[in-house]
Amino acid sequence: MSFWIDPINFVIAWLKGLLESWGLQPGLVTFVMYLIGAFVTTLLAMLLVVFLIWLERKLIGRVQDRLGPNRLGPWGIFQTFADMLKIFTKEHITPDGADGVAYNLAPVISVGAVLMVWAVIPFTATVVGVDFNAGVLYLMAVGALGEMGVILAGWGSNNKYAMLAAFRAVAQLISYEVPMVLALMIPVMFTGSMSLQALVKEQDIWFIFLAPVAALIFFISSIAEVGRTPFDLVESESELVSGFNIEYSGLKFGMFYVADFLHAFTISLLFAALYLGGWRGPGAEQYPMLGFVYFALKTAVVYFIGILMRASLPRFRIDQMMDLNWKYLTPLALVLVAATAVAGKIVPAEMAGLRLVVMLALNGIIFAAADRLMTRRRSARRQVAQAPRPVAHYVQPAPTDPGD
Amino acid sequence: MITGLQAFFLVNALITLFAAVKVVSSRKLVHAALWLVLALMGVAATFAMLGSRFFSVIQVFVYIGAIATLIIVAVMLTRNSMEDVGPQVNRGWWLPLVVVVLLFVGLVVVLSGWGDFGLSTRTVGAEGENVMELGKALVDPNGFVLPFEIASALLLGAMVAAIYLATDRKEGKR
Amino acid sequence: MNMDLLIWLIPLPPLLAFAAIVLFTNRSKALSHSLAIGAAGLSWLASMVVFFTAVGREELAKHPLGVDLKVNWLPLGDGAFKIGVQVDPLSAVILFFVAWTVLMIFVYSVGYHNFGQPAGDHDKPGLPPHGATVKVKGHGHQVPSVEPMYSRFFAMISLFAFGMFLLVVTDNLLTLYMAWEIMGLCSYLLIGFWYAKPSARDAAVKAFLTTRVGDMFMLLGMAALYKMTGTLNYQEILANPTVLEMLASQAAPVLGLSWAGLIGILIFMGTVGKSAQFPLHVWLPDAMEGPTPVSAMIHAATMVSAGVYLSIRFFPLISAGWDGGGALTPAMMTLAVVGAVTALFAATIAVAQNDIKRVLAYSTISQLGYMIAALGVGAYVAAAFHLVTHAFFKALLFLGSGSVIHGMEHGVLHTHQHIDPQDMQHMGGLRKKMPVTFWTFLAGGLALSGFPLVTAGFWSKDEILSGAFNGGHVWVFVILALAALLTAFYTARQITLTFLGQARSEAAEHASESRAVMTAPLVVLAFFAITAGWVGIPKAFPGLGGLVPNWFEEFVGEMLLVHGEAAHHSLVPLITSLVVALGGLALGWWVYRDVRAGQKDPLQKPLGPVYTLLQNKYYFDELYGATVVRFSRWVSEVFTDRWLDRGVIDGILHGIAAAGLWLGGVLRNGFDLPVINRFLGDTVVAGGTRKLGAETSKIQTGRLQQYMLMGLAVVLAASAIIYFFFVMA
Amino acid sequence: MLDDWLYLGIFTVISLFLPAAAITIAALLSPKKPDPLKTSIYECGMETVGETWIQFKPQYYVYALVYLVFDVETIFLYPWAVAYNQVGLFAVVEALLFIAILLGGLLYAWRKGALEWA
Amino acid sequence: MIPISWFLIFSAALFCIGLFGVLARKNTIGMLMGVELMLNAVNINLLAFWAYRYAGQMNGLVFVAIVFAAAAAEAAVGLALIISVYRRRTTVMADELNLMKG
Repeated sequence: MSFWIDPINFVIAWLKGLLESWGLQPGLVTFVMYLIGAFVTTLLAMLLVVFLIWLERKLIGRVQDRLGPNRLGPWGIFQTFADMLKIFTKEHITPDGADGVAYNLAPVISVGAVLMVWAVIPFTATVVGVDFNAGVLYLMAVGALGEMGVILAGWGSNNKYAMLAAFRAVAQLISYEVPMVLALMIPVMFTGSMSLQALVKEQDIWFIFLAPVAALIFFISSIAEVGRTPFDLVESESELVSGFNIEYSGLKFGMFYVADFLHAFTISLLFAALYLGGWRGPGAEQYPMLGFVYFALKTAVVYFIGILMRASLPRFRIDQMMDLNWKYLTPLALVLVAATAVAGKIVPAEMAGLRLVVMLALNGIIFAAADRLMTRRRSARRQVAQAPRPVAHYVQPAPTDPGD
Repeated sequence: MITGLQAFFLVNALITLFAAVKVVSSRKLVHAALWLVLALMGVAATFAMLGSRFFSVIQVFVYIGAIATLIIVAVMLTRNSMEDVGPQVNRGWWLPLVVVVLLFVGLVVVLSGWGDFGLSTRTVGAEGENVMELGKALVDPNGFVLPFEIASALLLGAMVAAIYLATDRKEGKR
Repeated sequence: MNMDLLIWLIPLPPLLAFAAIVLFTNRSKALSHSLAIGAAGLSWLASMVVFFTAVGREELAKHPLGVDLKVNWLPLGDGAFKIGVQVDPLSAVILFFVAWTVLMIFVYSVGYHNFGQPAGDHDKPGLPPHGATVKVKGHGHQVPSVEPMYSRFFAMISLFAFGMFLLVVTDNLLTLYMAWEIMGLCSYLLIGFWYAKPSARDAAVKAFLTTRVGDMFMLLGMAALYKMTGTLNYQEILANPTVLEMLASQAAPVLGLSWAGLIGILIFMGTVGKSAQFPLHVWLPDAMEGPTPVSAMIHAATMVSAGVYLSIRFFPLISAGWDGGGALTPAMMTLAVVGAVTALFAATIAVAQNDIKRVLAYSTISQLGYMIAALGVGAYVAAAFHLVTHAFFKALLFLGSGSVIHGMEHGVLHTHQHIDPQDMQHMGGLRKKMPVTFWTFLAGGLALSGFPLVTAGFWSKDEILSGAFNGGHVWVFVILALAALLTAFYTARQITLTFLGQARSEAAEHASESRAVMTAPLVVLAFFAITAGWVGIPKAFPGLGGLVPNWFEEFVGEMLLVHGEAAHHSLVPLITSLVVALGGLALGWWVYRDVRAGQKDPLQKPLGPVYTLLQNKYYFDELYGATVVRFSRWVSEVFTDRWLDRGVIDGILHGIAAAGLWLGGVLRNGFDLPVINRFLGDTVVAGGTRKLGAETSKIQTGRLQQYMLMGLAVVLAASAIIYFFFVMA
Repeated sequence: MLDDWLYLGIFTVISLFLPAAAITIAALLSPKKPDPLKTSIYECGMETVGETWIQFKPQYYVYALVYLVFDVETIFLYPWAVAYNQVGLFAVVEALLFIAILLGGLLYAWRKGALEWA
Repeated sequence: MIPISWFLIFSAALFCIGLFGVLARKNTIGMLMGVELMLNAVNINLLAFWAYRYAGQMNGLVFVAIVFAAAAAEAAVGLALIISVYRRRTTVMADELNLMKG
């Protein structure tokens, strides 16, 4: 194995050989390797946030016709480090009557729940933390842990507004998990496995083409899961001071911040892996590192779209948000699963081209119908009662009389 | 000699049981709910040790994600009982305790009389359960299609009943 | 696709449509009828595929389609009762006309229920629409309004279609019975569709109960059949000479009949109810209370055909023991008598009716009697043939009459004249106003009266007549010929009164042609009313015979195990049918050629009391009212309620009560007060019990957990005991 | 099999450890000057009135409930989805029935007005 | 490897603790939590027997899935009942809900 073909595995193999040469037991070697792997992955993810914060500030600044951070280092790239230093040294204020364990555990769980997703993501054809055969459900389960973090934060702070906000946030999180689960079911159906690596490998045709509406649902609901614009009711920066994390300060608050950015990036990763073919691309099989690049590019595109949305869309009202979820996305996802299941059986997987066409058409039809229903429902609400119209069969349209 | 796995089992079991005890004895109901979450995590780990990845993950997803959340929400909704003054167990708590201990002893006695009690070889392989086979069995007309459909009917019934109960009748009419 | 599966799927779409309409699309009229028609269309398509496959098969009767795919239905002690489907020549031809007529009805209904019109001003669900006012340039116009329960109607006829298709394709009597009852239910619902009209309600109940009488007998027949043969599958009974012979040779304990005869007659009773044969015919004319042409059509062309279909299906059983030429079996005799009597009797009533639909209703009864009589004399193929042709032209006539009524209603709305739009007395001269309806109605009418050579009715009727004559059953032949004469007469009367001459009311002058969605089915059906006969021209027919192969006879005749002797074709029935058809038509036209408005029926004077008798349908309703209905009332009100319940049972109970009271008094004063209360009560027993109760009721704390605890403790103790004493031991 | 779990376990521990460590370090680094005003509950500058635990509306319960039902549905539908390529049309129809029944529940909640936020 | 007995005893202990919660806890929601613990113990048992003896068969897994569904339904309806009772009587304490007292 050459370094240039698959550097990550090369390093892994080298390390392994090194450890074994020290005379460690094979079990211990595995353990240490896992420890290193996990540590490196999580640390990289955490450090990535520093870059992401800078990137996002810069980009949003550009969108808003500002410069963004521009003082420290080239293009202000060290701004975040300065911020980090500041936040590291700020005082941790624990509010009166806070529930110590819950209060302190909440930020840890929030970050941990996002980091844990990284354990199952296939970065290249050969590098995947663990090719877990219930991977898709693992993602959802980890999401459930994130909810616990929010609840703990809200409850631990001993503040009624934090509590209220936490419950609003939890309502949002759990609501949007429903269409997400359903949207994820469609790739699983096509693949016949819940392992993320298998999902990526199955994507000879990207699932975004086979199931565009499912991809859209997944995208929308994952943005809602992150709680970014237009779903940032949890924070509502321009209206409220903050949400469930109002009583936090210093790095404990910083951790929620980190979790937010990391989560936003993680869902981009997931979207790229689940619907955009992950690391797949020309030559990615032979040169796994190339796959890493493809994956990073795809993720960047998705993340960029997320930032654009954040910069351009107004915020939903909470009832609109709930309506969107329960009265639009969830029924749509259910119907989509049903329709895709039937269509997939009628057009077998062997006829890939036909299947693609059929699926595209089906998605188009369903989306158009859903859109139409949605529009009609909305306009029906607004519609003023009209007088009954005459019937064409018996009544000729009256000729317009200019003298009238 | 205790292997690593066995040690992990013991630690996990102790944590789980401790959490369970806290669930039934915590003063604050919210604490009880949070301990319940921990106990459920322990059970999920136990599932994993038993070789069922699917149900291990599902345990976290459904029990912690949904049922625990539901319980916490319900606690919040009935909250005047939350600042729980006084004992949280009934006065005659020793009687259930005796019964329960008796039950436990009885169970252990009965179980230890079972021939396979010390069984330590598994039939499940390293790859864990086969979710695909489970899926096939669930929709196989000669398999479990009836439980499958009845489960959906059960969920529907639960949903309808719970919504009916939980929403205020005066406001709920439409 | 797999043909077996396809046959299974034929009845399914209407059922799904029914469910979908009832559950989901009830609000949307357009969606409801699209679903219903789409489903009927699918069934139609499948039926056509099956039909033409069946036509192309060799030896279809011996190896029907669809028999390979069966499912277990009822688990029995050993094995299971299997149900399945089969399409043999008979089912195939029935399927053909059912699919066509059902589709046509569905399409027609859209127009009939005024789809696309505004909702009525005062329309309520449960009443026919009364029309709506539309303003055009400030002037109010009355236009027909849409049926308020539009979707419901389509749901019901979809369910009905499901029943009919199921009945046709099934392979056993049990499923047939189920389909039969589904149709019974639908017919009840559809007759009583306008349930706010008392007459419709009564008619629905009447139809339901009357057919139930027949169904009861049929169920008995089924039970007997199952007991004797251990199966209800057609193939295993009707195509199995051993079974038939066994049934024919063993004597049943009733009236000296053989089992075959008894079961045949019992099952035939089902037909009598469903196909409205004498004496259970009374429900059918009243059934015209349903939404005019469509439900009438269901009750006249489709469902009643099911009754005849049953008899035709069971002809091998009914005729078991008959050698094809000699004396008729008792069951066949029953059929022949009932059929012939019904044919003549209903035809006479039809002559004196003025309601356009009632005429057709009685005509239907009469024609069904024809088929039954044909079966009775062994003219199996002729009966099936007439069933098919009749279905087409009677459907046509009913839809045509619906169209006429629709046109008249339009006139009534336009002129605000208060007349019955169904009464032929008020019509006349509609030929110009409603040309399509007229020409198609004419085609149907001529087919009904057996207009020679060109119409379908002629060929089938001629075959029945010749069957009766050549079989040597002259009395049947004479009665049927008379009925045919009357048929031609009242048909001519109807056409003349409705379409020819001058308009006899203002409304008739303003009648207008119906919409294309209504007339198009008429045209399609008219095509079949003319051409359906040409597939069954007898070989021996002078001149034409042999030009076209007698396909129908070859195809359906294959069904028979015992073939009748080759008919030596005689000219007598041919000439008779020519004479009666043409003569009746001419006579009818001549008598009614110029009836003026307000004039009485020209026949009223010469016939006198006979006419009144006919007009009142031989007072059958009154007769039943005075006997059967009154008897049942008496039984329930007087006998059961007053005598049995209140007299005997209450009397006994009251007696016991009084005796108990007396005994109680004696005991109380003599024993209880002194002995028990004084000595035991206050001291030992009651006091002790009270104390015990007070103690134990403490357990009853109302606390869930304590109950659970107690339950658990008991279970635990019991398990421990069981374990130690039984398992360990 | 256990290797997977080992990695996941290590990963979980580390991903919880890392933020915890960061917070601990920060806590050591940061100044500690508690002050009653600082540690009071934030309530837009007002004193906290009444208990912290305010009444919640049952809407939250309904959302959690519907979510629970759909969660449980995944237990049944995900194995079906995994087996989807291996089963016939009939199995798909069964699953459709399952979905339809659930959809019925959703529609009930909808009609009942339980999904309205207000 | 771990013998099956460990799992069985673990699950029996969990079951008994849950049962104690159901029997002794004053708060009805607390009782429900006890029920959840008991159901979890049941699931451990089911999976243990499945893993050690019947891994080839799907019965055990299907049973677990059904227990999940039943637990969900039980929690949903039970909590809704408690909420409904709370609205009427403003209490969720089992010992105060004694309308059925004899």
